[in-house]
Amino acid sequence: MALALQTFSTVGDANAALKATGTRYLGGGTLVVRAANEGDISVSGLVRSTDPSLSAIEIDNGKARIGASVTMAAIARHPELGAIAKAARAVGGPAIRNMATVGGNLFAPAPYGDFAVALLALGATVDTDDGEMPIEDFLAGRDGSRAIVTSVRFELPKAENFRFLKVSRVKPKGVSVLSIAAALEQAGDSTVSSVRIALGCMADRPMRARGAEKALIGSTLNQDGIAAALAAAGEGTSPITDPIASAWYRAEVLPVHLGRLLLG
Amino acid sequence: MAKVPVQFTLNGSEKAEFVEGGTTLLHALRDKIGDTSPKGGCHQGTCGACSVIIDGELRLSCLTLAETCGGADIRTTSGLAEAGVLHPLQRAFLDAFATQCGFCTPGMIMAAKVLLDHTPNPSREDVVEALSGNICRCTGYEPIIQAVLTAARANSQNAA
Amino acid sequence: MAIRRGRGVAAINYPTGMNLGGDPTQALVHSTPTGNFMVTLSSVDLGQGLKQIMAQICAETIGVPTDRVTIDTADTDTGPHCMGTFASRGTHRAGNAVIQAAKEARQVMLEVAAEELEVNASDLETDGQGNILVKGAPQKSISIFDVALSAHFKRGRSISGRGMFLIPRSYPEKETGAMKPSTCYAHACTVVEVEVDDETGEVTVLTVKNVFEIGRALNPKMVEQQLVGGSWMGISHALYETTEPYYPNRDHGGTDFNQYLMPGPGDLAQTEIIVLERPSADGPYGAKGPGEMCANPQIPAVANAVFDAVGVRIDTLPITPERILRALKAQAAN
Amino acid sequence: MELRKSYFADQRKDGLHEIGQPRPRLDSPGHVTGKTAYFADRNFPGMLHLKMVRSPHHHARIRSIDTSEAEKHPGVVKILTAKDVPHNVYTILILIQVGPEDETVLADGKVRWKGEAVVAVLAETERAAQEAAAKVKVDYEVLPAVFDMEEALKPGAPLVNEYHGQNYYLYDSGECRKVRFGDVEAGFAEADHILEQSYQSSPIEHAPTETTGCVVMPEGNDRFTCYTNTQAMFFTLDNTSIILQMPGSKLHFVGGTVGGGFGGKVDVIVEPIAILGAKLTGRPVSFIYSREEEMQISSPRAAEKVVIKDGVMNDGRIVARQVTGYTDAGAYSRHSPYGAQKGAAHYPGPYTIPNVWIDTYCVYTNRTPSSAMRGFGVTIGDFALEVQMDKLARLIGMDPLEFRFINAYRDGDTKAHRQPTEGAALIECMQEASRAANWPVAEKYMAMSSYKKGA
Repeated sequence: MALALQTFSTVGDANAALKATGTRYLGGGTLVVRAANEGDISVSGLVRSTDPSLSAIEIDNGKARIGASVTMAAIARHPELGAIAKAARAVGGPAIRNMATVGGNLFAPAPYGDFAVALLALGATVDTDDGEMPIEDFLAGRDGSRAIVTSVRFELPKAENFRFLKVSRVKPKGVSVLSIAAALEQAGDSTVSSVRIALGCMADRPMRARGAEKALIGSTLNQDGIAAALAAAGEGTSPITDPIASAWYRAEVLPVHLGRLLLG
Repeated sequence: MAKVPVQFTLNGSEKAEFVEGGTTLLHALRDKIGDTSPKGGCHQGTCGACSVIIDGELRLSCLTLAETCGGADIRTTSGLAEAGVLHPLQRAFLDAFATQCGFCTPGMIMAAKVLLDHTPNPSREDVVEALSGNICRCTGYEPIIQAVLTAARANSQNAA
Repeated sequence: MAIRRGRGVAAINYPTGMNLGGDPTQALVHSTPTGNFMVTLSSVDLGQGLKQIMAQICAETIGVPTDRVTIDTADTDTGPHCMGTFASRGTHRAGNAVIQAAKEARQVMLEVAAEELEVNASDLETDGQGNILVKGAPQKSISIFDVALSAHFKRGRSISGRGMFLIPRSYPEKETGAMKPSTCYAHACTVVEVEVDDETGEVTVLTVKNVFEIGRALNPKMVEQQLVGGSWMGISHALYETTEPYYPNRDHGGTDFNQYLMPGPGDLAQTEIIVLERPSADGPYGAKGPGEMCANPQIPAVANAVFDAVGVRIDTLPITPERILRALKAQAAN
Repeated sequence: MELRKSYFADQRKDGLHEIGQPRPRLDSPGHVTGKTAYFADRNFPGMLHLKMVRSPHHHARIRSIDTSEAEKHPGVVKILTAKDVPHNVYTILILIQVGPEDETVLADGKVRWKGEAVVAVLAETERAAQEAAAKVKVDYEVLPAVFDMEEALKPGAPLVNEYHGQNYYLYDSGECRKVRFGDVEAGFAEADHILEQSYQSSPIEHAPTETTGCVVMPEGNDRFTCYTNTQAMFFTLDNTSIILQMPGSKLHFVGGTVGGGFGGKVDVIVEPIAILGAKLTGRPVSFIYSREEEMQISSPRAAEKVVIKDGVMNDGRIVARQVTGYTDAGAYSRHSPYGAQKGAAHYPGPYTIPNVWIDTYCVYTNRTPSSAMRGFGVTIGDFALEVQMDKLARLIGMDPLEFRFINAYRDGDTKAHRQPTEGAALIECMQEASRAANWPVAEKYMAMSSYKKGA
């Protein structure tokens, strides 16, 4: 049977159609059309929505709301999203960035999903047609999720408070050995007052480095100050093994790269 | 099987076709319309050989469903030369010996075209970034990078 | 953290043509009524430019500009046998067949010209521009255009030729291995400079200086294409490529260009190519096959440079950051 | 690129009209305008798409194959199994008398590697072929598999390929191709140092941007035109003729414009089954590898293991070299026996060594059959040899480049396979590299020449 695409003007209607078995949501196509091309016959129908709110970027009073259909390229070039542009530019090559969406990135399995790593460090809220939830909860339950993601919301960090690093073998466009995002604030005495660190490829989906976060609070960003955080970076991780790198390698170099990100 | 109508502009001329649901733009262009300049190198979005320009943006036709392109302005490498006169990029690829097997070439040229449309005087870094989604197995990339830089210089001299 | 620098060298040779010979290629050449030349083959152009090179070889041999030659290849209904494009054999084997065919056609062409000019064919030469001249008396000449017209419409001659090239097959002696694997060898020496990050095992190739001896650069720009691309592939082979990253374990084989690693346009080393020409005795205009060997010397040169940089030997390909890091940790533990 | 014309100027004829000229490529205008026609750019009305049902196991007996559900699937036109292939067991090099025939076009009773072709489905669309392929039921009894060459060569290892009867290719010289030159043991006995080292590679992929494939059109007169990206037209035609038991006169192959090969398109894999499909359906057939198939199903460069034992003198002369090479052919021969033979001819590298002992083995394991790739039989050997050269130089405290000059072959030197060296140029390459890389060597090395000694 041919792959049928249904287009709806509202998210609600699209969500209703998505309940049918074998139906998947079509965002940028980088995951689902690829799967169909590769012979994944479990997908028999595609649903999409042209609701304009899905493609909107709204910045208001330091808070950002990014529609789920917004592409990585749109984020990378948005004048008020400069702080997180690096994370958007880390996804794919130019053509992929013109297609890949924020919503899709939330579902991308490791080693993909670098932008979702950034969103996790930003403590984003994920809006779906069924309601809102913290990104951590969303990521944990994403495999069973049937509700269309409509947007993500987060407080815009100051550029100097948001750090992002993607390590890849191939430059400038390669998939992740690992990625690290850190949202970090320092007190007047330069000690770390708040921090969220998210890791890509350290599990099958983005995860927080809570051990490292805890160790950083109150410390100074120098070699000695971050030592405890680097030692704790691997806590709770179970890195993936894939053609890019083994779990062993990812675990070994995580503290190295985290250290460079924190000191850089 | 139910067919879906699609209508768009390809290199300036109107096209209307009926395609099966789920047909990719790559398939529609090559097998329905007969523009075989976009190549199917992977159908995974990982090689860039199928790159086309849709409404001014570089896109992968293998991951784009034809039925989502209604009303779009689509450009491919086969439409780049005007009245038999090669586009400066095409000329630069020839002069730089930047093609070997030629299979990646149309996609490379599309990627480079979008770059020069937005960034007429690109740095080497810009060119590297612009070509980064396109795989070439023959050339080692350097001649292609040089061709794009040369085309950019030729363009800016013409504009001056 | 330390970025450590090292350099390594490797020198190699490589046989031209199918090992042990026995690999035929044939060619047919004929002229059209107006003195254009058609080369008929069944050889395959993989992108290396076989068609262009055969056109240049035919043009040189006949004595016309290359744009007067058309290559009709790889249709088994019309093209005579070619064993195939592999083993650095295309230029060498097909080129020799084209030369032989073109020489035969040229002889007919000169005979017709001789009749028109009322001289001996052996007194004629071509100027490479499409004219046939009397040696020592260049004012006495005829264009190949007119010669072809005469051959077709007046003299009833076919300006055509058959070419075949076959190196007799060698059979290795069972106990000693005495054999003749090839008739000519290309050579190379490569020096590579790298930087190795001793905390991550990541390697950056800074410079690659390649010297290749390839017999004869029939078209220098096309030789350069192949050598530059080959040098890139050698670096790729050294540091990136594998379909079985955990060999001999079969798991985690890459299935796309994201997982199958090759250097991207942002990973390019500064690459220098120097070509020497020692014409081979049996190559077409002295050519050897450069297509394969140009991707070989970079691999050991990189391995040697990595050792020079960080003092560990990686004897397993590819030389991944993981292998380097494991070796560095083992070195530190001892 | 720089041409250094000063070397060998006495042997080169310059002043030619077309040779040595950087003429523009006649095919490039087609490339840059997207007009160059590759095989897959031909699309025929009514064309069927062929998809392969492949083995999910590394080694298994096939108890049964049930295609009944798949045959009923909408859009399916024909399903092919081993019994449909006239001469199902073949080997490519049989054309040059290198047997035995050891590979099935479609698996018959057994699969020997994960990904092996079992059933071919021909349908109106790719999607219909994929859906039907999922409905083919194959009942497998999984057998023990062997992936490691050394394990495969041990007694009692699972037998990979019954057509060979043992897990290595049997040459006329026995279990390996041999080269014996001088007295290697005597050489080791006289050496100041002995160094034995082992080198290993894993398989790599040609990764051309255009995947392997063909499009077949029945001409309506019992002839079939096959548009293909094979690297060898008649090799493919003649093997197809054998496999399909069809006179070669019925086959017409058109190709010659290929989107990259690198050795990956010299196997005869897609054409015979596609032509069979066209013959049995009377319809055009397209069989094009997906990228995933190109990466994991098409033949890679073989993994190799190379063990080198050298005897070297303190003055830099290598006096004995023993090389044992193992080529991992995977489950079937394809071109691997030739590759291992080519390795035997290549060792001990471009060096003149008085005592040489070479053994090269072609070993079968339960992995994707390997085959030719750019540098076939030599690339991994060169890696091993040249790393070994570096180690030897450092062992005796000599500059690695100077060490190579001492041992470099020159015109007239007898190689291990007993041919005299002709046309050597290694020394000149190293001299130029010394200059280009600012890696100085002693003046006596810069004064050396490859020309026949005394001439």
